[in-house]
Amino acid sequence: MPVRVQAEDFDAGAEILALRRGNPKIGALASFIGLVRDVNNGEPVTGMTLEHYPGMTEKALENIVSEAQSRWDVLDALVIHRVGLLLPTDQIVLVVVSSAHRGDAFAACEFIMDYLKTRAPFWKKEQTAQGTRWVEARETDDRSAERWEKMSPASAAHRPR
Amino acid sequence: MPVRVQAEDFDAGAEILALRRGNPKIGALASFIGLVRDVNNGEPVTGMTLEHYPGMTEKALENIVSEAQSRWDVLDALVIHRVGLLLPTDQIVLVVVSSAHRGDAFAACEFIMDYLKTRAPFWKKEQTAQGTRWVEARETDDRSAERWEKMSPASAAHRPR
Amino acid sequence: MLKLLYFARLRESLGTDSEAVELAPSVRDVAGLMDWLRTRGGSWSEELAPGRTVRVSVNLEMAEATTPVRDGDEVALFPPVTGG
Amino acid sequence: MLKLLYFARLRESLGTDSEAVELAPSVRDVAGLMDWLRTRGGSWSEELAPGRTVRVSVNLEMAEATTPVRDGDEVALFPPVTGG
Repeated sequence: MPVRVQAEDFDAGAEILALRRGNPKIGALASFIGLVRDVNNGEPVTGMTLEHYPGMTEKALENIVSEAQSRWDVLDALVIHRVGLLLPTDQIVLVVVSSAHRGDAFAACEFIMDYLKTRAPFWKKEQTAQGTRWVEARETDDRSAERWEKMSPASAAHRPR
Repeated sequence: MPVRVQAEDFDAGAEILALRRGNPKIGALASFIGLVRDVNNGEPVTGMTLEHYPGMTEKALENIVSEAQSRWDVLDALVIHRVGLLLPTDQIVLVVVSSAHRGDAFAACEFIMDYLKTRAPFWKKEQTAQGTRWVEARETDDRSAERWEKMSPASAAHRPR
Repeated sequence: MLKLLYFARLRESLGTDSEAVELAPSVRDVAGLMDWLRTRGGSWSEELAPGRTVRVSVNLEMAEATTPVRDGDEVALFPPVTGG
Repeated sequence: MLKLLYFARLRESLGTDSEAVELAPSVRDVAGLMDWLRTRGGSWSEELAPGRTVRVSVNLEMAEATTPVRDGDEVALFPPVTGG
């Protein structure tokens, strides 16, 4: 399965290596790591707890990866998302996409992140000096996801190969 | 220096880790690896030799990274490009960009690759069953680079944060 | 019986993460279920007030107001997602 | 003296990777240098023919036909780049 939800940290380098190793069809590998920052909306953050919906979260992520594979020439893809307590500089999410060409790899990787942000059931609760607070969904994330809906198949295909 | 041209292979995982380690301002890290495929334009490729222009190549890469840093909120960036003889599945190039937000990281990483493809003095000579041949520049690479020129500062800024 | 799940802010303010409920005959879709849950009053009518943004899934798929709800379904209520 | 460098296909077809040349007084810019090199004939006039795509750099910066060329400059001729 190209999707994992776990409390444990991950080794991004090892995952990237495992995805690309021995496949001479891969010309491009795009990856993304999301990390816990020590500030959000101008306020210091000391940590966060990530909650998810076991069963639905994995299914949603698999659907997002399938959608990416139907839109671009993707050879392989991987999503790892952590849950539980995370501290600043901790890794939250890893997305890796391999393809023959860089345009497909970049587009599919960014698409997966944008859709994950708006469609995969995860919720962040931040710890600040004032206590804990649930993070509000961002309108900019909705706009990022909508970019891909407005994109016609023709313009989606007009990416570098 | 955020730019290296070398014959030796690189450890992408270690480079990513070194770039992000201990910086709690980083919320997003986008990276790209270019790899040697065993086929190009439908013909089997057994290997390739990469030539560069020592001095100018490093300068061109530094200019491209600076240009990316002036366009987007980039915290740190790294480019490693190999030269010499490379075989299928070998790594050619690594680009890593860290930022507070994913839109900046993705855009800067893809921009660096697109500009590198059209502006950094590297030349590939492929080995096939028919002998060796210099790889022709691709028109699609020019179009990919031109995307960023047509992009107004306003639309460049209208990326997810 | 219907399995109801609550996540994140809703789980905390409603004070429960799950319950099994006998479906009232009037409840045929997500909108009907929300109306019915609001009749509980208190934090139920507050959190599920029409102005509040609450997402609903039925059997692990995102649902809309008109999505049918049937006996045996698993329905979850939660705020907009904030992962990644 | 002008330092001339050749890369990739040009290096191979011209049979040299570098040379030092005394600048003819007529050569003031990249276009003039190309004209002058073409007068060598043979593969020079072939590879540097106006229809061929040759890129030129002057002192490590990409140059155009009108870029000035002066004594002491390092000028490189090469095909469009194909790295990455």
